[in-house]
Amino acid sequence: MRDITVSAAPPPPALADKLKFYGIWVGVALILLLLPKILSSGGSLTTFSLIGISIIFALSYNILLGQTGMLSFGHAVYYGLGGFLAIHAINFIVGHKFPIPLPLVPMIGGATGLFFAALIGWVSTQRSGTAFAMISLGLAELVASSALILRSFFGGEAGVSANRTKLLKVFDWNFGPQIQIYYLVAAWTLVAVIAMYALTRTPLGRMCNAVRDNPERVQFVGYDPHVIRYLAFCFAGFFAGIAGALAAINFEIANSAYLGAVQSGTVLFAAYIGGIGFFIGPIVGAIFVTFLSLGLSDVTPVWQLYFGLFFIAVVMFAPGGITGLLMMHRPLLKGGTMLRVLPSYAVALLPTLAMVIGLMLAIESTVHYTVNPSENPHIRAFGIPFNAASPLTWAAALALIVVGFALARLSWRRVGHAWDEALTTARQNGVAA
Amino acid sequence: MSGKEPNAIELRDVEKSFGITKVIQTINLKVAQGERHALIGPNGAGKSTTFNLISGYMKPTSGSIQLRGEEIAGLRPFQINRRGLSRSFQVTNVFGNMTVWENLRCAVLWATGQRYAFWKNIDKLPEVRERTARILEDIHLVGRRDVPAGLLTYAEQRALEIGITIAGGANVILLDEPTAGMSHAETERAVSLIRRLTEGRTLLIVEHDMSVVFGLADRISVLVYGQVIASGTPEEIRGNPKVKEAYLGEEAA
Amino acid sequence: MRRLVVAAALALPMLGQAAIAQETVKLGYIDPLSGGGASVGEGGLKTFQYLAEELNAKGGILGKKVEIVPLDNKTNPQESLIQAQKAIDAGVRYVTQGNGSAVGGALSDFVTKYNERNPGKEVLYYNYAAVDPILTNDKCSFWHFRWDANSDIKMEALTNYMKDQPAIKKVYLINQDYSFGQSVRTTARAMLAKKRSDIQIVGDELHPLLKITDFAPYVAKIKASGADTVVTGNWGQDIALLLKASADAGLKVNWYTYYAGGSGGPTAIKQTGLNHQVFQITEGFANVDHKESQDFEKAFRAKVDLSLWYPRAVNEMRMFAAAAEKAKSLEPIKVAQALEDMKFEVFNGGEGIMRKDDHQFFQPIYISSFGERSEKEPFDDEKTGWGWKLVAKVDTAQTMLPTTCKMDRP
Amino acid sequence: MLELIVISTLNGVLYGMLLFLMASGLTVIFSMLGVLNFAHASFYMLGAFFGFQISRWVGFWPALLIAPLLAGAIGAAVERYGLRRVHKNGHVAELLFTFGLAFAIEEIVQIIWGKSPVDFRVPPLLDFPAFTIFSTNYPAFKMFMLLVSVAIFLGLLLALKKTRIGLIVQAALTHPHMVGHLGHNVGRIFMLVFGVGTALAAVAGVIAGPALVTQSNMAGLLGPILFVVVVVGGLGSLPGAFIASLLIGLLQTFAVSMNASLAGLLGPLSPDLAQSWLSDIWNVTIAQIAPIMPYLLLVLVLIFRPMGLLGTRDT
Repeated sequence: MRDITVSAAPPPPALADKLKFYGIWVGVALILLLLPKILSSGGSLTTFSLIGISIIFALSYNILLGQTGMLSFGHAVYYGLGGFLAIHAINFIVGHKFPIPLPLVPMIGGATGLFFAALIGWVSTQRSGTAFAMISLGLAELVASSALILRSFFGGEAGVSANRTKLLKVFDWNFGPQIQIYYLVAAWTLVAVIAMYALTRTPLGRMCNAVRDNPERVQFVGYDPHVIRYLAFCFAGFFAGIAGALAAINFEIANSAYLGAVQSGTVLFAAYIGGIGFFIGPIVGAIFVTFLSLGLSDVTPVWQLYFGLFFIAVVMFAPGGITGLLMMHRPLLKGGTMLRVLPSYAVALLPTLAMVIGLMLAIESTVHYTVNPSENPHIRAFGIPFNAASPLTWAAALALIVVGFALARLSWRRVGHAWDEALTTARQNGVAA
Repeated sequence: MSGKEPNAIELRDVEKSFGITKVIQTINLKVAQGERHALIGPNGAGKSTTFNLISGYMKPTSGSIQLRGEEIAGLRPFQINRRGLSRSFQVTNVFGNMTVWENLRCAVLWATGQRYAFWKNIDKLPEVRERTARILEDIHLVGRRDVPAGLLTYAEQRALEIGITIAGGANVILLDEPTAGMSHAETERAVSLIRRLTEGRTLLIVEHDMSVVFGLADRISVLVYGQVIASGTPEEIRGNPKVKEAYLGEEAA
Repeated sequence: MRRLVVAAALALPMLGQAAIAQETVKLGYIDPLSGGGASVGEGGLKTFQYLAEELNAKGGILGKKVEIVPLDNKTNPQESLIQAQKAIDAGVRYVTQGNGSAVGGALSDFVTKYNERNPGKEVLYYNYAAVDPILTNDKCSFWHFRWDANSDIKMEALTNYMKDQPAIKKVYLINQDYSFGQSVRTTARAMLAKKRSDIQIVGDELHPLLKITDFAPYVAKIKASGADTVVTGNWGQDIALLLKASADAGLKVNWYTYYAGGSGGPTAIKQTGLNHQVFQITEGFANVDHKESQDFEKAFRAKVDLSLWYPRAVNEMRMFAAAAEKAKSLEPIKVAQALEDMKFEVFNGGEGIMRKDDHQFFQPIYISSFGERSEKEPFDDEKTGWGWKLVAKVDTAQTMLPTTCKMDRP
Repeated sequence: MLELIVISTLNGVLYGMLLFLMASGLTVIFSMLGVLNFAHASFYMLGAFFGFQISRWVGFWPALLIAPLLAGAIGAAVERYGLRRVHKNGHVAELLFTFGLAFAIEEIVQIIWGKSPVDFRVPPLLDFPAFTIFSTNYPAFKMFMLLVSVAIFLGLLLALKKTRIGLIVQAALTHPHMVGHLGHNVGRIFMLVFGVGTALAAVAGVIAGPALVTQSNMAGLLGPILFVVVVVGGLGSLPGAFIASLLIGLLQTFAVSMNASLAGLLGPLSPDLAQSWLSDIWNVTIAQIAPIMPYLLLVLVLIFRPMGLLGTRDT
C-alpha cells in the first residue's frame, strides 16, 4: 500500500524547488526593502505605495473572480468601508490616547471588510453567475448612494480626514514622511500576498476552484457551494478592507469615491488585464494599471478611451491577460521551440503597430477638432508633434489603419500557424501541455 | 441490528411533476444493502429523473425517499452526499480546469473531515494524499495525474467521473450510464473497474448495455413511463412477460 | 498643448528627478482635465494660462516667468493628492484649485500636513472657487487662501438684496444634496428668517447631486407650493435642467442662483425664455461698468473664445505677483505673510481685502440678471445674444462676516 | 395634492415605459444569448446623440427613424464581430466585453459631442402644452413619448405572437437551453435580436433626448437602474420586466413628491442623539432617498423573492 501511494501521489518538492520557492519570497522582500534606496523622490514613493495597495486590492478581488468564479461589480464597497473605519479608528485612537500604533490600523480595516462581507455576502452569494454580478452592482450603488446620505459617518462628499502622525510611535517612526508609509504598505503587501497565496493552497482554496469550474458537481462531493462562495467572499472582503485602510492611511482621508463604481471598475480592470487565471496575474495587472492611470492622463486627455479600448482588446484577443500571454510560451520555452515563433512575431508586430499608430493619430486629431477647435492645429500627442489640420495627417492615419489592419490579419494568421507548429514540436520534445 | 436491516435505498410512492406534466408516476423501489441493482427502461422512462430525485438534485413532488431508513426527500445534494450517497453523471461532469489529481482530491476532502478548512496546507494532509493516490491508482490514471481533466480522452474522463463518485467512500453509489459511448474493450475494462470498486457497497446503476446489466446486477428494476413495472433477479426479469412486451421484446429481436 | 511636454516629464517619476532649472515660478493647476468635469477644468486652465502670459509680458514675478503646470485630478480628492505630490516633486511650491469643495478640503488638509512635516519646503494653496465656508472657518489653514466669496458671504449679500424686494413672499429652496447645497439651504433659512420674517419658506428640497435627468417631479412640487421665488445653489446640469423643466411646465417664478452663469446655464435660460427672471450672485461679470475690466474681457474673448468666468483668478494672480514683490521673495511663507491683510484694487473696480484672520478675500459682490441687453451691456454670453445686467452691487464692507477660524501660524 | 398625484402618475408611467423600452431588449438578448448586455444603456445614449445630430441635418422626424436603425446596425455589428468572438471565452468574458464597450462608447461620445449637454430640442410641431391641469402644463412631447412607447410595446407583443422569430424568441425565454438547437441560422437570429434590442434602446434615446437631457453621462446614470429592473422583474421574464419598469418609474416619481421623514413621523430626535449618525437617518426625507429606492427594492426582492417578481429560473 505504501508503495502505491508513493508512486501515485505527486512527489514532495525537491530541496531545489523548495529553495527556489522560498528564494522568490525572500527576493521580493529584499527588492521591497531596497526599492526606495534606488528611487527615493516623494512621487515615486507615492507611486510604489499606491501599487502596493492596489496589489492587495486586486488579489482580494481575484479570490472572487479568478479563484471562485464570481464576477463582482461592487468590490470597492469593502475597500471603502475598510478605509472609513480606519480613518475613524485613527481619530478615535488619537482622541482617547490608546496605545495602538499605526501599523495595526489596517487590521481594523480588514475586520471591517470582513464584517460587512459577512453581513452582505450571505444573501448575495446565494446565486452565482450573472445574478451575483447584478446583485453586487445594485448593492454597490446602494452603499455608495447611502454614503452621501449618512453624512455624519461618511462626511458627505468631502469625506473624513485624520492625522496619522499622532498615534503611538514605533521605533521613533511617526509615519509622517512618505518613506515610512512606503515601508508600512510594503510590509502589509508582503504579508497579505503571502496570506492570500497560502489560502489558495488550503482545502477551502481548492474547493473555491472546484466551485469556479463546476458548482453543480461540488454539491455531490459533500460541499455546499453557497458556503464556499460565502467564505471566499468574506476573505475577499477582509483583504479589500486592509487595502482600503492602507489607502486611507496613505491619503489620510476617506471619502465616498472609495466606495464608488470607478473604484470597483478599476480593480476589475486590473485583475482581468493582469490575468485572472494565475496567482501572479492581478499583481502584474495592479502594477500596470496603476502606472497607466497615473501616467497616461498626463500624455493625453482622452486616456480613458485608450484604457477602454485596451481592455476590450484584452478581453477579445488575450482572455488570459498579460500573464496568460506570457505563460502560453512556457511549453515552447521548455520544448526549445521558442525561436520558431519569434520571427513571425516580428513580422506581425510591424503592421499591428502601424494600425495602432494610425488609430491613435485619428483619435488625437479628432480630439483636437472637437475639444480645442480654435487652437493651433500643430499639436503633440505622446510628445510627438503633428498637424491635425493637414489632410496629409488624416490620409496617413487612414492608410495606416487600413493597410495595417489588412497586413496584421494576414501576419497574425501566420503567427497562428507558426505557433501550432512550434507547440507540436515542443510536445514531441516531451513537454506536457 | 438484529432483525431486518433497513434497505440501502427505498422509494415509496414518489411522484415528480414539472408543471402539469407528471414525469414520475408513483415509483416504488427497494435496493437492499450490499446489492448491485440495475435500473433499466426505454429512453424517457424517467431513469435519470429518478437518480436526480434520490441524489437531491430535484425535489420530489410527493412521496418518501429513505437512505438506510432515514428520510432524505427534499434534502440538498450535499446533505445527502454527507449521509453516504454518491452519484455520477450521464454527461461527464468533472472540474475541467483542474488536474486529475486535484479532481480526486476535491472528492475526498469532505470525507476526510477537512470541511472548509482554510488554515491547513492541503499538500500536507497525509490522509487526503493517501486516499487520493489510492483512487488514482484504482482508476488507472496514474500516468495522467497532472493533466487538466478537460484534456483527458472520453474514456479517461468517464473513469475519472467514477473515481470522483467513489472517492468520498460513500456506501451507496449511483452510476448513471457509466459505459455510454464506450467501445467494447473500454466497456469491459469499465465493468471490471466498477465491479472492483463497488465491492462491499450498494450500487444502483442505470445502463443501456444489456450485457453490462446482466453481467453486473444482482437485481434489476424496469422503469417504463415513470413507473416500476417489474423488479427481481436477472432471471426473473428475463422471464417476465410484461418486461418482454414493454421493453426487452424489441431489444431481443 | 504645451502641458503634454511638461506632463511627459512628470509622468516618469521612476527616472528620478530631472534637474529642472529654477528660473520659472511654477503654479500647479489641479483640476479635472478629463472625465465629467473636464469642460469646466479646461476653461479654468485657459484662464490661468492667459493670466500667466499677461504677467510674463510684464516681466513675470520678481523677474521670473510664471508657468502653469496642469495636473488632472479627475475631480477626485485622492487623485488630487497624488497630483499635488507629483507637482511638489517637480518643484512646484504653489498650487491652485477650484472645482469641488471636497477636493479643496482634501488639498488644504494635505498642504497643511505636508508643510508641518517638511519645514523649509512649504507649499501654498490658492483656492479660486471652492466655496464651502468651513475652509475659512472651522478647518481654516495658514497655507490656504481663498479668492472666491464663500457661500455664506454670497448668501449674506443676496438676502440683503432680497429683504428690500416686497414682491417676494413665498420662497422655495432647492439645492443639491451635499455640503455646499446644504450650507446654502441652512444659511438661506437663517438669514431670511432674521431679515424678513414675513417671508414664508414654502419648500425646502435637497436632490441628489448631478443625478437627476428629469426635474419635472420637482417642478410639479414647486408649482404646487405656490412659490413666487426660488433660491438655488445648483450648478452644472442641475441648474440647466431645472430651468428647462420649469419652462416646460410653465412655472413663472424668479430664480435666485449662485451659478446660473456657469457653462450651459445661459443657453438654458435663453432656451426657456426666462428674460431677466434668473438672477445670479458673483464677484464680478462682463458687463460691470468699468473700462479696464471690459477691455480685458474683450481681449480675453478674442484670444480664448470664452467669457471670463473667473474674475477672481485675475485677482489671485495679480495679488500673487504683488505679494511676492512686497515680500521681495518667492518663499511661500513670506508670500503668505505678505498676502495677509493685503488691500487690493479688484478686477471689476473697488477695493478688496485678504483678511488675516481666516485668509478669506472680501470684495464687492454683484447681483445681476440674464436677459435682453441694452447698450449698457456690451457683452452677451454663450452666443445667445442675451447678457447679464447689473441689478445691485453690495460693497465690500457689507459682506464682512465673522469667522470661527483659530489659525495655527508657523 | 390631487394635482401632484396626477402629474406624478403621468411622469412615473412615462419613465416606466422608457425603462421598459430598454429592459425589453435587454431581457430578450439575455434569454437568447445568455449574456447581460452591460452596454445596453450606451445604445440608448447613442440613439439620443444620433438623433440630435441627424435632426440637425434633416429634422427630427427622419431622425426618429434613422437613428435607431443606425444604432441597431452598430449593435448587430457588435454582436457579429465582437460578442461572437468572445463567446468561446465564456460568459464572464462576454459580460466584460460589454462592460468595456460601455466604457469606450461613453468616451467616444465625449470626444465627438463633448461633456456638456447638447442642445437637442423638442420638434416645433410638438412644442406646446398638451393640456393644463390645475395650472400646470403637460408638454405635448411627453404625451408623444408615451404614445410611441405604448405603440412599440403593442408592436412588440404582436411580433412575439405572430412572427416566426417571435416564436423562437418566446421559446428561448421559457427554455433557454434549447436555443443551441436552433440549427444553422442561429447566428443570424442572434444578430437580429441584438440589433433589434439595441435599436429599441436607441428609440428610447431619441424620444428621451429632447425631453430629458442628452449628455455623455446619460448611459452611466441609467444603466444600473436598468439592471435593477431586469433583476427585480426576474431575469428572462418579459412581463416581469414590464411590471418592474412601471413599478420603479412610479416609485421614483412618487418618492420625490414625499417629504415624510422619521423626524416628521415620530417627532424630533432627543437632543443627546442629535449629533450622532442616527440623526442622518432620522431627518432624511423620502424625497431625498428617491434615487436609491430602486436599489432598496432590489435588496428587498432578493431577500424575499430571489427569483425576481415573475422570474422562474435561477440564473
